[in-house]
Amino acid sequence: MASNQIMFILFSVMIVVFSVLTVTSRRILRAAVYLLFVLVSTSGLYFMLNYQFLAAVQLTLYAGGIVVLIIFSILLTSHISQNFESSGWKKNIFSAIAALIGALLSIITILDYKFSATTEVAQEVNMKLIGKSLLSTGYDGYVLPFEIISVLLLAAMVAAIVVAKKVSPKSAELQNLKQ
Amino acid sequence: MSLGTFLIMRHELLLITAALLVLIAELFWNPEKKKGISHFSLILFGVITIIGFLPSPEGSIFGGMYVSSGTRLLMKNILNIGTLIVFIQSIGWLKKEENVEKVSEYFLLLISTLVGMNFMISAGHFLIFYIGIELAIIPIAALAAYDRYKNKSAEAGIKLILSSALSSGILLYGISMIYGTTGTLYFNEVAALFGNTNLQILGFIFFFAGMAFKISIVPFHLWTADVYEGSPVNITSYLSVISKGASVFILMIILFTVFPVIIATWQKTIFVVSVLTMTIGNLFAIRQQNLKRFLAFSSISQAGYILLGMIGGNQLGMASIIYYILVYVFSNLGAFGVVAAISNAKGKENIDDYNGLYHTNPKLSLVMTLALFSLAGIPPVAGFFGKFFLFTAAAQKGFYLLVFIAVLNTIISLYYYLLVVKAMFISKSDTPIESFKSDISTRIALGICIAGIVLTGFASIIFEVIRNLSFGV
Amino acid sequence: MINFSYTIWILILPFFMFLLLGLAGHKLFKAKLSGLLGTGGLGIITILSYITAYRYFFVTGKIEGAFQKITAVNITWLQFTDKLHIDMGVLLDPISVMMLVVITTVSLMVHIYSLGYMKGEKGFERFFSFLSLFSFSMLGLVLATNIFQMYIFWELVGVSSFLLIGFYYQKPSAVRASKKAFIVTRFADLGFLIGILILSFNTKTFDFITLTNPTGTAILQGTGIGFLGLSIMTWSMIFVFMGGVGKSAMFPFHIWLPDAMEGPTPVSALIHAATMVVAGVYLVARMFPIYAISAPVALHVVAYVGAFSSLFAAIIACTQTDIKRVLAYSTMSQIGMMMCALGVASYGGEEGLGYMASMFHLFTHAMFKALLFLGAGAIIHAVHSNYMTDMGGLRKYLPITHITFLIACLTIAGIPPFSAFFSKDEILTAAFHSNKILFGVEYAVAGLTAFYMFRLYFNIFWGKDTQYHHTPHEAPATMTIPLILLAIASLFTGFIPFNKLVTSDSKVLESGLEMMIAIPSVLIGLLGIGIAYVMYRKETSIPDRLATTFKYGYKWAYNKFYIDELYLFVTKKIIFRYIAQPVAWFDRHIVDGTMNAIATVTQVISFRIRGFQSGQLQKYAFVFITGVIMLAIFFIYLWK
Amino acid sequence: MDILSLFVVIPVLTITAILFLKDTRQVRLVSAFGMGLQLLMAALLVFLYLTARHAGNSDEMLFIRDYLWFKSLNIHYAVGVDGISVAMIALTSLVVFAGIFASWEVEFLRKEFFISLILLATGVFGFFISIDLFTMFLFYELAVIPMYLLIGIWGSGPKEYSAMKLTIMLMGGSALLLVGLLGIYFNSSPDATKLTFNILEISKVVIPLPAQRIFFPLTFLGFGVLGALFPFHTWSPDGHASAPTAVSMLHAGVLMKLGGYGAFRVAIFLMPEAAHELSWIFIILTSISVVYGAFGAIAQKDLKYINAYSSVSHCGLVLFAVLMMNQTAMNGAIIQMISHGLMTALFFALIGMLYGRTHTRLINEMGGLMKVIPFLSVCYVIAGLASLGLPGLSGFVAEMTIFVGAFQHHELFYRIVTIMAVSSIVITAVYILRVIAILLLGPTTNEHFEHLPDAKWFEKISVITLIGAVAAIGLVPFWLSTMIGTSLHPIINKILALNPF
Amino acid sequence: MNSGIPLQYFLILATVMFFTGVYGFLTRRNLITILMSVELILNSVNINFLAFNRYLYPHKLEGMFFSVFVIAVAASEAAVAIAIIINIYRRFTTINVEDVNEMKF
Repeated sequence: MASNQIMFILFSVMIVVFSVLTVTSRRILRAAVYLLFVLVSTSGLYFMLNYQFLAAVQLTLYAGGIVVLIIFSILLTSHISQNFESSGWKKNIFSAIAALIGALLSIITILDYKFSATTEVAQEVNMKLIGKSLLSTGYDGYVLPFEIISVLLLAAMVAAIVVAKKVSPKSAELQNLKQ
Repeated sequence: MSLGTFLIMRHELLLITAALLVLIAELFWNPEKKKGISHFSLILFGVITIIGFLPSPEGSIFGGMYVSSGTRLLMKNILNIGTLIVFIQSIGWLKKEENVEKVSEYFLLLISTLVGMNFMISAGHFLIFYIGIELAIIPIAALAAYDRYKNKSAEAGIKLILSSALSSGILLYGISMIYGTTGTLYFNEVAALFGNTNLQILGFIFFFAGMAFKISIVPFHLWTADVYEGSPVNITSYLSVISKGASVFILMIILFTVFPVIIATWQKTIFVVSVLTMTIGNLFAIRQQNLKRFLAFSSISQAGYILLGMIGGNQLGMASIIYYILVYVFSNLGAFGVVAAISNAKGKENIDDYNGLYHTNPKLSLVMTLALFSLAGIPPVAGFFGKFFLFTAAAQKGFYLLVFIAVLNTIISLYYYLLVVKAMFISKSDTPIESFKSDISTRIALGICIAGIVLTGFASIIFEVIRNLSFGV
Repeated sequence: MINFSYTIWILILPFFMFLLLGLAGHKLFKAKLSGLLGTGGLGIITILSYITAYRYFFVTGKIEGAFQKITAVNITWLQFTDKLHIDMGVLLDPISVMMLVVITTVSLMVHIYSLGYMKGEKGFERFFSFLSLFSFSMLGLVLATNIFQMYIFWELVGVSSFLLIGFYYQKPSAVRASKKAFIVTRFADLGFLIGILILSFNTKTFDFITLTNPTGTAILQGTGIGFLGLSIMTWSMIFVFMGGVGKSAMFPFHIWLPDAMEGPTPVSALIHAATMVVAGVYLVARMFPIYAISAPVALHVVAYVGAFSSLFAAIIACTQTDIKRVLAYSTMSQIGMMMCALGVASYGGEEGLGYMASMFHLFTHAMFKALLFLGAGAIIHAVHSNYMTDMGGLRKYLPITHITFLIACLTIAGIPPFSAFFSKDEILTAAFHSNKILFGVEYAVAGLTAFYMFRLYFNIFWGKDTQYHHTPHEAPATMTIPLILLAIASLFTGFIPFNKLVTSDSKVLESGLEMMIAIPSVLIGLLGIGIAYVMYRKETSIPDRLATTFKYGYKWAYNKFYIDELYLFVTKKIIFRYIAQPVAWFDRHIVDGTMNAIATVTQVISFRIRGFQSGQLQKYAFVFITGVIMLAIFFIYLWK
Repeated sequence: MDILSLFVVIPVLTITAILFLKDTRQVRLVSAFGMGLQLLMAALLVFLYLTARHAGNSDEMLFIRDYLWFKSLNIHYAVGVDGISVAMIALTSLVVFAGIFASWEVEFLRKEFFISLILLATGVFGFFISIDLFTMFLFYELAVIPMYLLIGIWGSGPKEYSAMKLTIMLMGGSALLLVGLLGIYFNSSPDATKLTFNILEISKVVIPLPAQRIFFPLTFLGFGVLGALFPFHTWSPDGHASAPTAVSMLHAGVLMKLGGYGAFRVAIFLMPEAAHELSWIFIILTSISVVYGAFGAIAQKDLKYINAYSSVSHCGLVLFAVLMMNQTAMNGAIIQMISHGLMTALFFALIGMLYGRTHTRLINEMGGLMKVIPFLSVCYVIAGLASLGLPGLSGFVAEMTIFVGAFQHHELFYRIVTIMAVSSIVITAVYILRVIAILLLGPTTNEHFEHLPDAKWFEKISVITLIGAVAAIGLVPFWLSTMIGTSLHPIINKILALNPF
Repeated sequence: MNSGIPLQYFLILATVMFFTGVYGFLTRRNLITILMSVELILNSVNINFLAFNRYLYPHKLEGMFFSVFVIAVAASEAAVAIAIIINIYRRFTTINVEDVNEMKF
């Protein structure tokens, strides 16, 4: 068994196990940590696939950014050791059935399909190419989405502020009046 | 790439500029001046709307990622008009004390969603499309939760953002299948390489479900009612008209240009979901008391009718959809405008509260009636023409059964629209909504809506223009 | 050739009178003036009719030994197809001209009589306007050039009869009677209409001249095609006859006639004795060539219905105490005889005797029956009661009425030389030569007639001496003059040579008195009178004893053989309760219920599925996911 | 501006004028003026039409005006009339005119009432002048909707329920209709190059039979619902019973005629083959309507219900006759539409006036009104007599034409069914006389009724207009019959060309 | 370099992860864990994109870039979602999804 196969098995087992744990763990903070493991393992896969840049992005943005955000919010909204009662078994079973059927359906359909690789030469993925592509305006250039995403980020920022901004005393007064 | 080519992106650029100007104004204006920020935004947007109608070059830039054509410009203009009306309607609401300190955010976020929609419509690549669609929905989730002191508003926000995240996931999964089987994400290339294999259909259906969510097509519609009810009225009207309209446009474009190969599949799909959508939407609408919720279900069933224009994949279908959306913009905004006016003035949103409204506020009642008749497709208002063309488009391809079901559904819908009319005109009330004078902006907005409702139908030129810009599979 | 186009005024004038008096009568004129106007108008018409009759019969009508059918006026009124169109016109032939005379004469008498009889009644001008309407309709009926015109006026006659019966519209019994008359005859008219439809479908024409041309093609249409064993033509003629049965109050549609006596007495005299009720006879006579040539079976039906009705009515008449009802049954009986006479006749020559007899009897009957009714009116006017039990010994108080009434009774009893002797004799002769059973029936009827008429006569004018609250007094001149005139007519009309004027083929029919028939008929008449004399000349107990002896028979006859009850049962119970109400119920609950159920089901479904909209984000998502998966499975693996 | 469009423009102008009136009293004057003008226009139209025909103009339609509206779908605003439409227009203007006067005393929201009423009339006029299926459909729906408000606001009894039911059921009909119309449209050109909604043009092509088999029933049923075809008639009793006087008049008098007219002009005319093939089904339904409606009327207690069922019966006769598909029967159908329109309007007007006085519509609670209010009572009797087909009034002409025509059908089945239908005349007599007897005749039962006032001047105008028309048709049917008859030729020829009987 | 690991393995892995995320979305009661499930879903999609890109179409970088943007979008989505969740917590004093159902039917 080649080393990459072993790595793949390792990563995939980690991903699957921790994914399942993420969605089943009763302790929310643990779930967040499991998620972190999943994301890290995924970035491992990316390394395997030779997408170092993306793996880095994954680690910093996802693992470093989002998970931290999540953990902060958990801390804001829950007690650390708080246990959540598990959901009703009905819900679990039906959801599991739905997810299983969906997964089976997808897998069967995927396996059914004959993938055919292109014959064109693979491109070496290096930072230069990525940078060029990101700033290119032509075919296969990604400057436009890059720009749009900036708008999105701005908007998201403003949005988050609008929602989460502390209620001003005046508004709070109004709120009291309403309730 | 010359600077001139940016003119092709005129709509988006103008909007981004506007958004930034609003931001700058918010940051640098003094508090006194800030009171004028809503008027400033309004004027800004009005100018943009007008500029939007100026002739514009067409073509595709960024290597085909961004496509501009007459049809797409038209769609953007329609969205602009709708947004303008929403803006005008919201002026009065924004003056309320609890909203004063976040006026500019309101405009900024709405404009940025509009940017997202415009990119979405002009997308020639799934990436642009995806980012556009996210940009179009994420800020709205925040706006849905705009009323920070209201539970319902927060609930609407969370329901919207989580549902939309799930649907994005599904959508992405579909796109990944499409990518995997064709090796490209450019629309025109996908169209050429797409086939009729199981995996591709799977990908298509996942993609379709994601889009169906945005248009609130059954069974992906369940978020709609709650979000519509919980959001501030103006956001609801924006969601129900502009968001939905934009999603319809892009779904139609994608179906027509990217997936013509599997037309048989999506026709069947649309057949099934449109029957479901119309019927379920109507069945739920019958029982609603809250007008926003009521209009939510009504708009679900409207989405079902709209699908009739898509199913044929014909030029007439596209024309009728664009036309219908235009009509729908006026009609639904008219209805929401009245709801907003009354909700903001008296805080009443239930149908029962409208009992005897005609006797105290005849003008509002008339606007509401016309708008509802237009939604129901009653002549001589524009909705009649819109529906007629939709049905014609479906019938052209032989979907008579579907047309029949749709028309039967319009009867159910007529029933509940008439319930509102009944409340306003016929029912008696001991405590009717007192007579009040709505502010000037509301009146202007409603005036525009009424003019649109009445004129869009009779002025055949509008339909002809749209028709000439439309295309089929 | 004399131009007869002026005859159109015979129709226009009464119609104009009707409009004038009906629309503006109560405003423009005083009551009396309205009466005079109506009467005057009718007087003019009468004169016109007489002139016409004279000119037709004695100046110009006869060509080559036969009276021609002359279409004096004919205007297309409504075009259905090229061949089928309703015309409005005037057709002159022996029977129509004869009817013209009958109607105008009797009508004029009634008009004059009514001036006195109806004096001071509320709605005096209304009465005269209705009378004008009736005259118009009746004249139009007899002058009709085509069967559809006849049908139109047939209906109009019906409605004027309805209006006149219900003249006292505040009297519930009158309202009931008018309603009954209208509906019963309407039902019969349905048959008439169906008959017309079938007839016109086969012959493609409505025109009488074309239809009844014995050598034409129309008359032979549909004789072969069978339906339930009878030819189509027979069916159509039976249906047409049904109309006649209704209008002429033959069994089983006779029930309206006695009730119709609720109307003012002059109306009874005019409509329900002399003119309208003989329309059925006239109808059969009008269509006679078809009956005789193409549909003999239908003619048999006519004969038997007529004979049965005459006997049936005569028996009932013997038991009634309301004098107008007695007269009504008498009318029915006499008309039955006419029908029977028509039924035993055939087309042309000697065999056509029955036709002539029937027309003859129609003519004489009109005179004496009008006389009887008007006389009865005078009596009722005097004693304010319809019941012979309230009367008696009136000969002292009402001398003129008494004499004229006696003349009428003698006439109807068939005593020579009164007119009915001749006509009835012809009928019996015709029956005798054709069918012995029918003869026997008619013979018995003749006897019964004499009996019940004199029962009536004796009960009124002789019998017990009743004490009256107000001393009865003779009617005014406006009422007695018509009586006298009609009495004279009854006396002498028998001598009109009908066999030369009105025959089945319009040619002269040689016939004379057959003593073999005449003598027995007079004898049985005298017998009837004799029995009546014994029983009713003085107040005796014989009638009561007879009534108790034949208890059941009497009771049945007194109750008109319960035909009314049968009708009531059919209409109230079956039609109203078992058809109309169930239909209404069905409509409300089943048909409408279905519509409502659709709405309710929609509502219920709407309520039931509300659980989907649970407010639970995760349930929404579940539906979402399930939806995607289902769609995918469905469109990939099931319905690709 | 062509003369036909004026029939739409005048009501619209009237509505506009009413909108700007301050004084609600003037509203009815303006309405009366507008609709009086409309009546004059109708008279003028009849005159012009007859003149043109007399001058030898033998076009299928006269006064055609055609404006392209939606170019891409080839939708036109196209108007034109033949004798049939002219007759229907005349009928409508009469009934509307009478309706305005019958509602003279509406107090509540008077302005809105007259606006809705005239709007309704606009739809009807538009429908009759249209020769383009699209505009026809547009006007059709336009006519239906004001009914909801009219019944809902100014009605009586369970008005909300009735109004909703009526609207929903009629819109249900129009749903069927819409599908039918689209089907016709997409089959209106053999090679699908020049699709059209124009009736005249469509009539020149033969729609493929398989398509006809689908779309004929849809179209016919669609119109049939409005024509109160069994079993889709149940909106009619409730709707009529709850509607205010003028609305009942207009609705029964005119709006229901849209059904018959449409069934004839669209369903039969454009798809004669399928009509011929499938007519037996609808013949059965319509003859059920005829007899069943009449029986239904017998058992009713409410005057309006009686009249509503009677309308079911009479309108059933219209559709029945149309389906017989021969000249005479169709002629009869049109005359019946007009006749029924007039007399039922008369009935409803009178019922409204009686109700306004006695405050009840239950016949059991009334009695002996003839003595108290002779004018109205006599008019009621006349209406009744017209309804039961008395010669000299319009009903007779219509029914006889239908019966004679229907009986000319060459198949025995149709003739037998005709006889069934004929039998309705007796049932009609039964319920009409029953009402007259109970309501008007006999002694006055209720002492409150002793001092009821007789008709006021505006009521008289309303009633006399209608009676005059009923009598005019009844007395001189010839011109009407001929006017319709000549207009039927193209239709009959088309049928005959395909199914030589 | 990935010899011995068929593309299908990656795809199956992604699918399993995807539906695990879906399962989590359907069952977790805490709004934040639901958000975490969403992240799982998005992550699985990224695996798909990259695997496809690497195995089948390595001459372009579309899949990879798509993933980059998905991550960015996911981040902003998460930001807004968390903001709203916090707001929910303020309003409802809970972030249990089953309690957030004031509006229904």
